[in-house]
Amino acid sequence: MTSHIQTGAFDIGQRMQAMHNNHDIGAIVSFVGHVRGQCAEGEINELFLEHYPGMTEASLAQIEADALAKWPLLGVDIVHRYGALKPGDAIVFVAVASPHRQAAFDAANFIMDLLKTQVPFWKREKRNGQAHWVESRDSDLAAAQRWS
Amino acid sequence: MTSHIQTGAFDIGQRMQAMHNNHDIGAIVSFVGHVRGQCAEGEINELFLEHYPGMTEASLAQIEADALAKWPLLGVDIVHRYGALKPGDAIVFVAVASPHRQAAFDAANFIMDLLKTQVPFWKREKRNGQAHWVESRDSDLAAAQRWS
Amino acid sequence: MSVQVLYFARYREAIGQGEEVIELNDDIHTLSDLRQVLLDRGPAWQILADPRLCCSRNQTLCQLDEPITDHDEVAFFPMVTGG
Amino acid sequence: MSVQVLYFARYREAIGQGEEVIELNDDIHTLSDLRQVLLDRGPAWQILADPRLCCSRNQTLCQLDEPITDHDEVAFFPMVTGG
Repeated sequence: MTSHIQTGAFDIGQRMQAMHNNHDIGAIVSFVGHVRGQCAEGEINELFLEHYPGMTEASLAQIEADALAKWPLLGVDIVHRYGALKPGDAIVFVAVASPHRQAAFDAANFIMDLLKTQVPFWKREKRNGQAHWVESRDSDLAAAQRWS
Repeated sequence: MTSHIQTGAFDIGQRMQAMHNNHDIGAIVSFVGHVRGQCAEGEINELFLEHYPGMTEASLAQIEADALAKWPLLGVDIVHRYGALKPGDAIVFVAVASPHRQAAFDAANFIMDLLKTQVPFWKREKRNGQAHWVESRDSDLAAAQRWS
Repeated sequence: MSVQVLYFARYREAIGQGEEVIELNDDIHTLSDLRQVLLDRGPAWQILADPRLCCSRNQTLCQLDEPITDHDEVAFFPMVTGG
Repeated sequence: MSVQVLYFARYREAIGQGEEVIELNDDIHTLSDLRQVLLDRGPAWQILADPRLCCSRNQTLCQLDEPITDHDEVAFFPMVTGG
Protein backbone atom coordinates (compact mmCIF):
# COMPACT_ATOMS: atom_id res chain seq x y z
CA MET A 1 0.00 0.00 0.00
CA THR A 2 1.70 3.16 -1.17
CA SER A 3 0.93 6.68 -2.24
CA HIS A 4 3.24 9.02 -4.09
CA ILE A 5 2.77 12.78 -4.24
CA GLN A 6 5.15 14.17 -6.83
CA THR A 7 5.72 16.83 -9.47
CA GLY A 8 7.21 14.50 -12.10
CA ALA A 9 5.54 12.22 -14.61
CA PHE A 10 5.07 8.51 -13.85
CA ASP A 11 5.31 5.35 -15.94
CA ILE A 12 1.90 3.69 -16.09
CA GLY A 13 3.16 0.44 -17.61
CA GLN A 14 5.84 0.06 -14.94
CA ARG A 15 3.33 0.71 -12.13
CA MET A 16 0.81 -1.76 -13.59
CA GLN A 17 3.54 -4.39 -13.81
CA ALA A 18 4.66 -3.76 -10.21
CA MET A 19 1.05 -4.21 -8.99
CA HIS A 20 1.03 -7.83 -10.12
CA ASN A 21 3.41 -9.17 -7.48
CA ASN A 22 1.74 -12.42 -6.43
CA HIS A 23 -0.35 -15.25 -7.85
CA ASP A 24 -3.35 -14.69 -5.57
CA ILE A 25 -4.17 -11.58 -7.62
CA GLY A 26 -6.97 -12.29 -10.09
CA ALA A 27 -7.96 -8.73 -10.98
CA ILE A 28 -6.29 -5.33 -11.24
CA VAL A 29 -8.37 -2.22 -11.90
CA SER A 30 -6.62 1.04 -12.67
CA PHE A 31 -7.77 4.60 -13.10
CA VAL A 32 -5.74 7.29 -14.85
CA GLY A 33 -6.91 10.91 -14.83
CA HIS A 34 -5.59 13.18 -17.58
CA VAL A 35 -5.61 16.96 -18.06
CA ARG A 36 -8.17 17.75 -20.76
CA GLY A 37 -7.56 20.27 -23.54
CA GLN A 38 -11.02 21.81 -23.39
CA CYS A 39 -13.68 22.54 -20.81
CA ALA A 40 -17.13 24.16 -21.04
CA GLU A 41 -15.50 27.59 -20.64
CA GLY A 42 -12.91 27.22 -23.41
CA GLU A 43 -9.47 25.95 -24.21
CA ILE A 44 -7.21 24.93 -21.32
CA ASN A 45 -3.60 26.13 -21.68
CA GLU A 46 -2.22 24.94 -18.36
CA LEU A 47 -3.26 23.36 -15.10
CA PHE A 48 -1.59 24.08 -11.77
CA LEU A 49 -2.17 21.83 -8.75
CA GLU A 50 -1.61 23.06 -5.21
CA HIS A 51 -1.76 20.67 -2.25
CA TYR A 52 -1.34 20.53 1.53
CA PRO A 53 1.90 18.61 2.15
CA GLY A 54 1.50 16.19 5.05
CA MET A 55 -2.28 16.22 5.12
CA THR A 56 -2.35 14.97 1.51
CA GLU A 57 -0.35 11.87 2.43
CA ALA A 58 -2.32 11.35 5.67
CA SER A 59 -5.71 11.56 3.96
CA LEU A 60 -4.65 9.18 1.17
CA ALA A 61 -3.39 6.71 3.79
CA GLN A 62 -6.77 6.94 5.56
CA ILE A 63 -8.67 6.31 2.30
CA GLU A 64 -6.44 3.28 1.59
CA ALA A 65 -7.12 1.95 5.09
CA ASP A 66 -10.87 2.45 4.63
CA ALA A 67 -10.75 0.59 1.29
CA LEU A 68 -8.80 -2.29 2.88
CA ALA A 69 -11.43 -2.55 5.62
CA LYS A 70 -14.24 -2.75 3.05
CA TRP A 71 -12.79 -5.13 0.42
CA PRO A 72 -10.32 -8.05 0.31
CA LEU A 73 -7.52 -6.19 -1.47
CA LEU A 74 -4.00 -7.44 -2.22
CA GLY A 75 -2.50 -4.09 -3.20
CA VAL A 76 -3.23 -0.41 -3.68
CA ASP A 77 -1.05 2.11 -5.52
CA ILE A 78 -1.81 5.83 -5.71
CA VAL A 79 0.19 8.53 -7.51
CA HIS A 80 -0.92 12.15 -7.64
CA ARG A 81 1.02 14.95 -9.27
CA TYR A 82 1.09 18.59 -8.24
CA GLY A 83 2.59 21.73 -9.74
CA ALA A 84 2.32 22.78 -13.40
CA LEU A 85 0.75 20.34 -15.87
CA LYS A 86 -0.23 20.58 -19.53
CA PRO A 87 -3.22 19.20 -21.47
CA GLY A 88 -2.72 15.48 -22.00
CA ASP A 89 -0.58 15.00 -18.88
CA ALA A 90 -1.59 12.25 -16.46
CA ILE A 91 -2.52 13.80 -13.08
CA VAL A 92 -3.51 10.80 -11.00
CA PHE A 93 -3.11 7.02 -11.05
CA VAL A 94 -4.98 4.63 -8.79
CA ALA A 95 -4.60 0.85 -9.08
CA VAL A 96 -6.17 -1.83 -6.93
CA ALA A 97 -5.40 -5.58 -6.91
CA SER A 98 -7.79 -8.19 -5.55
CA PRO A 99 -8.55 -11.88 -5.94
CA HIS A 100 -11.87 -10.97 -7.64
CA ARG A 101 -12.98 -8.35 -10.10
CA GLN A 102 -15.91 -6.63 -8.40
CA ALA A 103 -13.89 -5.81 -5.28
CA ALA A 104 -11.18 -4.29 -7.49
CA PHE A 105 -13.69 -2.19 -9.47
CA ASP A 106 -15.53 -1.00 -6.36
CA ALA A 107 -12.39 -0.17 -4.38
CA ALA A 108 -10.84 1.83 -7.25
CA ASN A 109 -14.11 3.71 -7.74
CA PHE A 110 -14.34 4.38 -3.98
CA ILE A 111 -10.76 5.65 -3.76
CA MET A 112 -11.30 8.06 -6.66
CA ASP A 113 -14.60 9.35 -5.22
CA LEU A 114 -12.99 10.03 -1.85
CA LEU A 115 -9.84 11.45 -3.40
CA LYS A 116 -12.00 13.95 -5.32
CA THR A 117 -13.73 15.20 -2.18
CA GLN A 118 -11.40 14.67 0.80
CA VAL A 119 -7.78 14.98 -0.30
CA PRO A 120 -6.41 18.53 -0.19
CA PHE A 121 -5.59 19.28 -3.82
CA TRP A 122 -6.78 22.39 -5.64
CA LYS A 123 -6.67 22.95 -9.39
CA ARG A 124 -6.05 26.31 -11.05
CA GLU A 125 -6.69 26.32 -14.80
CA LYS A 126 -5.30 28.80 -17.27
CA ARG A 127 -8.15 29.13 -19.78
CA ASN A 128 -7.94 31.43 -22.80
CA GLY A 129 -4.84 32.88 -21.10
CA GLN A 130 -6.53 33.67 -17.73
CA ALA A 131 -6.08 31.80 -14.44
CA HIS A 132 -9.17 30.46 -12.61
CA TRP A 133 -9.47 28.19 -9.59
CA VAL A 134 -11.56 25.18 -10.58
CA GLU A 135 -14.94 24.98 -8.81
CA SER A 136 -15.83 21.82 -6.92
CA ARG A 137 -18.70 19.82 -8.38
CA ASP A 138 -21.80 18.78 -6.48
CA SER A 139 -21.79 15.56 -8.52
CA ASP A 140 -18.43 14.67 -6.91
CA LEU A 141 -19.90 15.15 -3.42
CA ALA A 142 -22.89 13.01 -4.33
CA ALA A 143 -20.59 10.29 -5.70
CA ALA A 144 -18.58 10.20 -2.46
CA GLN A 145 -21.75 9.98 -0.34
CA ARG A 146 -22.76 6.69 -2.00
CA TRP A 147 -20.10 4.89 0.02
CA SER A 148 -21.05 6.13 3.50
CA MET B 1 -12.83 0.45 -30.80
CA THR B 2 -10.92 -2.79 -31.18
CA SER B 3 -10.81 -6.29 -29.82
CA HIS B 4 -7.94 -8.71 -30.12
CA ILE B 5 -8.28 -12.46 -29.62
CA GLN B 6 -4.82 -13.96 -29.46
CA THR B 7 -2.63 -16.67 -27.96
CA GLY B 8 0.35 -14.42 -27.21
CA ALA B 9 1.02 -12.11 -24.28
CA PHE B 10 0.27 -8.39 -24.54
CA ASP B 11 2.04 -5.26 -23.30
CA ILE B 12 -0.21 -3.48 -20.79
CA GLY B 13 1.87 -0.29 -20.69
CA GLN B 14 1.86 0.03 -24.47
CA ARG B 15 -1.90 -0.50 -24.65
CA MET B 16 -2.54 2.03 -21.85
CA GLN B 17 -0.40 4.58 -23.68
CA ALA B 18 -2.19 3.95 -27.00
CA MET B 19 -5.57 4.55 -25.29
CA HIS B 20 -4.67 8.15 -24.53
CA ASN B 21 -4.83 9.45 -28.10
CA ASN B 22 -6.62 12.78 -27.71
CA HIS B 23 -6.98 15.66 -25.26
CA ASP B 24 -10.73 15.23 -24.72
CA ILE B 25 -9.96 12.11 -22.66
CA GLY B 26 -10.16 12.87 -18.94
CA ALA B 27 -10.34 9.34 -17.56
CA ILE B 28 -9.10 5.88 -18.51
CA VAL B 29 -10.20 2.84 -16.53
CA SER B 30 -8.54 -0.49 -17.19
CA PHE B 31 -9.16 -4.02 -16.02
CA VAL B 32 -6.57 -6.80 -16.20
CA GLY B 33 -7.53 -10.38 -15.34
CA HIS B 34 -4.74 -12.74 -14.28
CA VAL B 35 -4.52 -16.52 -13.87
CA ARG B 36 -4.44 -17.26 -10.13
CA GLY B 37 -2.13 -19.83 -8.60
CA GLN B 38 -4.72 -21.25 -6.19
CA CYS B 39 -8.44 -21.85 -6.14
CA ALA B 40 -10.77 -23.35 -3.50
CA GLU B 41 -10.01 -26.85 -4.87
CA GLY B 42 -6.21 -26.58 -4.76
CA GLU B 43 -3.18 -25.44 -6.66
CA ILE B 44 -3.60 -24.46 -10.32
CA ASN B 45 -0.84 -25.79 -12.59
CA GLU B 46 -2.16 -24.60 -15.94
CA LEU B 47 -5.16 -22.96 -17.52
CA PHE B 48 -6.36 -23.69 -21.04
CA LEU B 49 -8.84 -21.40 -22.77
CA GLU B 50 -10.99 -22.61 -25.65
CA HIS B 51 -13.11 -20.19 -27.68
CA TYR B 52 -15.49 -20.03 -30.64
CA PRO B 53 -13.61 -18.19 -33.41
CA GLY B 54 -15.84 -15.74 -35.19
CA MET B 55 -18.57 -15.64 -32.56
CA THR B 56 -16.03 -14.42 -29.98
CA GLU B 57 -15.19 -11.38 -32.10
CA ALA B 58 -18.85 -10.75 -33.00
CA SER B 59 -20.03 -10.86 -29.39
CA LEU B 60 -17.23 -8.54 -28.20
CA ALA B 61 -18.12 -6.08 -31.00
CA GLN B 62 -21.76 -6.19 -29.84
CA ILE B 63 -20.77 -5.52 -26.22
CA GLU B 64 -18.60 -2.57 -27.32
CA ALA B 65 -21.51 -1.18 -29.35
CA ASP B 66 -23.84 -1.56 -26.34
CA ALA B 67 -21.32 0.26 -24.11
CA LEU B 68 -20.98 3.10 -26.65
CA ALA B 69 -24.77 3.48 -26.72
CA LYS B 70 -24.91 3.74 -22.91
CA TRP B 71 -21.96 6.03 -22.12
CA PRO B 72 -20.04 8.88 -23.85
CA LEU B 73 -16.87 6.91 -24.56
CA LEU B 74 -13.81 8.03 -26.52
CA GLY B 75 -12.17 4.62 -26.84
CA VAL B 76 -12.47 0.95 -25.95
CA ASP B 77 -9.72 -1.66 -26.16
CA ILE B 78 -10.24 -5.36 -25.44
CA VAL B 79 -7.64 -8.15 -25.55
CA HIS B 80 -8.46 -11.74 -24.61
CA ARG B 81 -6.02 -14.62 -24.81
CA TYR B 82 -6.82 -18.27 -25.52
CA GLY B 83 -4.77 -21.47 -25.48
CA ALA B 84 -2.42 -22.56 -22.69
CA LEU B 85 -1.70 -20.09 -19.87
CA LYS B 86 0.21 -20.33 -16.58
CA PRO B 87 -0.49 -18.87 -13.12
CA GLY B 88 0.35 -15.17 -13.19
CA ASP B 89 -0.34 -14.74 -16.90
CA ALA B 90 -2.68 -11.93 -17.93
CA ILE B 91 -5.77 -13.39 -19.62
CA VAL B 92 -7.85 -10.34 -20.42
CA PHE B 93 -7.41 -6.58 -20.74
CA VAL B 94 -10.24 -4.09 -21.03
CA ALA B 95 -9.65 -0.33 -21.15
CA VAL B 96 -12.18 2.44 -21.58
CA ALA B 97 -11.53 6.15 -22.20
CA SER B 98 -14.09 8.87 -21.50
CA PRO B 99 -14.24 12.58 -20.73
CA HIS B 100 -15.39 11.75 -17.17
CA ARG B 101 -14.51 9.13 -14.61
CA GLN B 102 -17.83 7.52 -13.70
CA ALA B 103 -18.66 6.70 -17.34
CA ALA B 104 -15.23 5.05 -17.68
CA PHE B 105 -15.67 3.01 -14.47
CA ASP B 106 -19.21 1.92 -15.33
CA ALA B 107 -18.43 1.02 -18.95
CA ALA B 108 -15.37 -1.07 -18.00
CA ASN B 109 -17.38 -2.86 -15.29
CA PHE B 110 -20.24 -3.47 -17.77
CA ILE B 111 -17.92 -4.84 -20.46
CA MET B 112 -16.31 -7.28 -17.98
CA ASP B 113 -19.70 -8.44 -16.65
CA LEU B 114 -20.99 -9.14 -20.15
CA LEU B 115 -17.71 -10.68 -21.27
CA LYS B 116 -17.94 -13.13 -18.35
CA THR B 117 -21.43 -14.31 -19.33
CA GLN B 118 -21.91 -13.82 -23.09
CA VAL B 119 -18.58 -14.26 -24.87
CA PRO B 120 -17.81 -17.87 -25.86
CA PHE B 121 -14.68 -18.68 -23.86
CA TRP B 122 -14.32 -21.77 -21.69
CA LYS B 123 -11.59 -22.39 -19.13
CA ARG B 124 -10.09 -25.77 -18.35
CA GLU B 125 -7.88 -25.80 -15.25
CA LYS B 126 -5.23 -28.34 -14.46
CA ARG B 127 -5.49 -28.61 -10.65
CA ASN B 128 -3.27 -30.93 -8.66
CA GLY B 129 -2.30 -32.48 -12.01
CA GLN B 130 -5.91 -33.18 -13.15
CA ALA B 131 -7.88 -31.30 -15.83
CA HIS B 132 -11.30 -29.83 -14.95
CA TRP B 133 -13.59 -27.53 -16.91
CA VAL B 134 -14.27 -24.46 -14.78
CA GLU B 135 -17.90 -24.13 -13.65
CA SER B 136 -19.77 -20.92 -14.38
CA ARG B 137 -20.69 -18.84 -11.35
CA ASP B 138 -24.19 -17.64 -10.52
CA SER B 139 -22.62 -14.45 -9.14
CA ASP B 140 -21.39 -13.66 -12.67
CA LEU B 141 -24.91 -14.06 -14.07
CA ALA B 142 -26.30 -11.82 -11.35
CA ALA B 143 -23.62 -9.19 -12.06
CA ALA B 144 -24.50 -9.15 -15.77
CA GLN B 145 -28.22 -8.79 -15.02
CA ARG B 146 -27.66 -5.48 -13.18
CA TRP B 147 -27.15 -3.74 -16.52
CA SER B 148 -30.31 -4.91 -18.29
CA MET C 1 -31.83 -28.83 -45.29
CA SER C 2 -28.19 -28.86 -44.26
CA VAL C 3 -26.77 -27.16 -41.14
CA GLN C 4 -23.29 -26.95 -39.68
CA VAL C 5 -23.26 -27.91 -35.99
CA LEU C 6 -20.43 -27.06 -33.57
CA TYR C 7 -19.72 -28.35 -30.05
CA PHE C 8 -17.39 -26.71 -27.56
CA ALA C 9 -15.51 -27.38 -24.32
CA ARG C 10 -16.80 -30.33 -22.27
CA TYR C 11 -19.59 -31.04 -24.78
CA ARG C 12 -16.96 -31.38 -27.53
CA GLU C 13 -14.89 -33.70 -25.33
CA ALA C 14 -17.89 -35.89 -24.37
CA ILE C 15 -19.16 -36.12 -27.94
CA GLY C 16 -15.69 -36.68 -29.35
CA GLN C 17 -15.94 -34.17 -32.19
CA GLY C 18 -16.06 -30.40 -32.60
CA GLU C 19 -18.12 -29.95 -35.73
CA GLU C 20 -20.13 -31.71 -38.39
CA VAL C 21 -22.60 -31.00 -41.19
CA ILE C 22 -26.02 -32.57 -40.63
CA GLU C 23 -28.78 -33.16 -43.18
CA LEU C 24 -32.14 -32.56 -41.52
CA ASN C 25 -35.63 -33.77 -42.43
CA ASP C 26 -38.45 -31.32 -43.12
CA ASP C 27 -39.95 -31.92 -39.66
CA ILE C 28 -36.97 -30.21 -37.93
CA HIS C 29 -37.82 -26.54 -37.38
CA THR C 30 -35.97 -25.33 -34.26
CA LEU C 31 -32.73 -25.83 -32.33
CA SER C 32 -34.78 -27.85 -29.85
CA ASP C 33 -35.81 -30.27 -32.63
CA LEU C 34 -32.17 -30.55 -33.71
CA ARG C 35 -31.05 -31.25 -30.15
CA GLN C 36 -33.59 -34.11 -29.95
CA VAL C 37 -32.12 -35.65 -33.11
CA LEU C 38 -28.69 -35.52 -31.45
CA LEU C 39 -29.93 -36.93 -28.09
CA ASP C 40 -31.43 -39.89 -30.00
CA ARG C 41 -27.95 -40.84 -31.26
CA GLY C 42 -26.98 -42.54 -27.99
CA PRO C 43 -25.30 -42.26 -24.56
CA ALA C 44 -22.39 -39.90 -25.46
CA TRP C 45 -24.91 -37.33 -26.66
CA GLN C 46 -26.82 -37.13 -23.35
CA ILE C 47 -24.46 -34.30 -22.36
CA LEU C 48 -26.73 -32.11 -24.50
CA ALA C 49 -29.54 -32.71 -21.96
CA ASP C 50 -27.59 -30.33 -19.65
CA PRO C 51 -30.26 -28.03 -18.13
CA ARG C 52 -27.83 -25.09 -18.49
CA LEU C 53 -27.04 -25.83 -22.15
CA CYS C 54 -26.39 -22.72 -24.25
CA CYS C 55 -26.82 -22.40 -28.00
CA SER C 56 -26.21 -19.98 -30.81
CA ARG C 57 -27.46 -19.59 -34.36
CA ASN C 58 -25.14 -17.91 -36.86
CA GLN C 59 -22.82 -16.85 -34.02
CA THR C 60 -25.51 -15.10 -31.96
CA LEU C 61 -26.70 -16.44 -28.59
CA CYS C 62 -30.30 -17.70 -28.81
CA GLN C 63 -32.88 -19.88 -27.06
CA LEU C 64 -33.76 -23.47 -27.99
CA ASP C 65 -37.02 -22.35 -29.66
CA GLU C 66 -34.99 -20.45 -32.28
CA PRO C 67 -35.97 -21.55 -35.82
CA ILE C 68 -33.25 -22.94 -38.08
CA THR C 69 -32.98 -22.63 -41.83
CA ASP C 70 -30.82 -24.16 -44.54
CA HIS C 71 -27.05 -23.44 -44.25
CA ASP C 72 -27.27 -22.12 -40.66
CA GLU C 73 -24.29 -22.42 -38.34
CA VAL C 74 -25.55 -23.73 -35.03
CA ALA C 75 -23.54 -24.36 -31.85
CA PHE C 76 -24.18 -26.08 -28.52
CA PHE C 77 -21.95 -25.28 -25.54
CA PRO C 78 -21.80 -25.08 -21.74
CA MET C 79 -22.16 -21.75 -19.95
CA VAL C 80 -19.18 -19.55 -20.76
CA THR C 81 -16.33 -19.01 -18.28
CA GLY C 82 -13.93 -16.52 -19.88
CA GLY C 83 -12.61 -13.24 -18.52
CA MET D 1 -2.18 29.48 23.38
CA SER D 2 -0.36 29.44 20.07
CA VAL D 3 -1.60 27.78 16.87
CA GLN D 4 -0.20 27.52 13.39
CA VAL D 5 -2.76 28.52 10.75
CA LEU D 6 -2.52 27.64 7.05
CA TYR D 7 -4.46 28.96 4.05
CA PHE D 8 -4.63 27.30 0.65
CA ALA D 9 -5.57 28.00 -2.98
CA ARG D 10 -7.86 31.02 -3.53
CA TYR D 11 -8.00 31.76 0.20
CA ARG D 12 -4.20 31.97 0.27
CA GLU D 13 -4.22 34.26 -2.77
CA ALA D 14 -6.94 36.56 -1.33
CA ILE D 15 -5.29 36.74 2.10
CA GLY D 16 -1.83 37.19 0.63
CA GLN D 17 -0.09 34.65 2.84
CA GLY D 18 0.02 30.88 3.22
CA GLU D 19 0.75 30.43 6.92
CA GLU D 20 1.26 32.19 10.21
CA VAL D 21 1.49 31.50 13.92
CA ILE D 22 -1.27 33.17 15.95
CA GLU D 23 -1.39 33.80 19.70
CA LEU D 24 -4.95 33.31 20.92
CA ASN D 25 -6.73 34.60 24.02
CA ASP D 26 -8.30 32.23 26.53
CA ASP D 27 -11.79 32.93 25.14
CA ILE D 28 -10.98 31.18 21.83
CA HIS D 29 -12.09 27.55 22.08
CA THR D 30 -13.03 26.36 18.56
CA LEU D 31 -12.10 26.79 14.91
CA SER D 32 -15.23 28.90 14.59
CA ASP D 33 -13.92 31.31 17.27
CA LEU D 34 -10.56 31.45 15.44
CA ARG D 35 -12.28 32.18 12.14
CA GLN D 36 -14.13 35.12 13.77
CA VAL D 37 -10.79 36.57 14.94
CA LEU D 38 -9.55 36.37 11.34
CA LEU D 39 -12.76 37.85 9.83
CA ASP D 40 -12.38 40.84 12.20
CA ARG D 41 -9.02 41.66 10.62
CA GLY D 42 -10.60 43.38 7.60
CA PRO D 43 -11.85 43.12 4.01
CA ALA D 44 -9.22 40.69 2.61
CA TRP D 45 -10.24 38.17 5.27
CA GLN D 46 -13.94 38.05 4.27
CA ILE D 47 -13.06 35.18 1.92
CA LEU D 48 -13.21 33.03 5.08
CA ALA D 49 -16.97 33.75 5.26
CA ASP D 50 -17.32 31.36 2.26
CA PRO D 51 -20.34 29.17 3.10
CA ARG D 52 -18.49 26.15 1.67
CA LEU D 53 -15.30 26.79 3.68
CA CYS D 54 -13.46 23.64 4.73
CA CYS D 55 -11.12 23.26 7.68
CA SER D 56 -8.76 20.79 9.25
CA ARG D 57 -7.15 20.35 12.63
CA ASN D 58 -3.80 18.59 12.76
CA GLN D 59 -4.20 17.51 9.14
CA THR D 60 -7.60 15.86 9.61
CA LEU D 61 -10.80 17.30 8.09
CA CYS D 62 -13.15 18.65 10.77
CA GLN D 63 -16.13 20.93 11.35
CA LEU D 64 -15.98 24.53 12.61
CA ASP D 65 -17.14 23.46 16.09
CA GLU D 66 -13.91 21.46 16.52
CA PRO D 67 -12.06 22.53 19.71
CA ILE D 68 -8.50 23.81 19.37
CA THR D 69 -5.65 23.41 21.79
CA ASP D 70 -2.17 24.81 22.16
CA HIS D 71 0.25 24.01 19.29
CA ASP D 72 -2.46 22.77 16.96
CA GLU D 73 -1.98 23.03 13.20
CA VAL D 74 -5.18 24.43 11.73
CA ALA D 75 -6.01 25.06 8.06
CA PHE D 76 -8.76 26.85 6.15
CA PHE D 77 -9.32 26.06 2.49
CA PRO D 78 -11.92 25.90 -0.31
CA MET D 79 -13.55 22.62 -1.30
CA VAL D 80 -10.95 20.36 -2.83
CA THR D 81 -10.73 19.75 -6.59
CA GLY D 82 -7.98 17.17 -7.14
CA GLY D 83 -8.09 13.89 -8.98
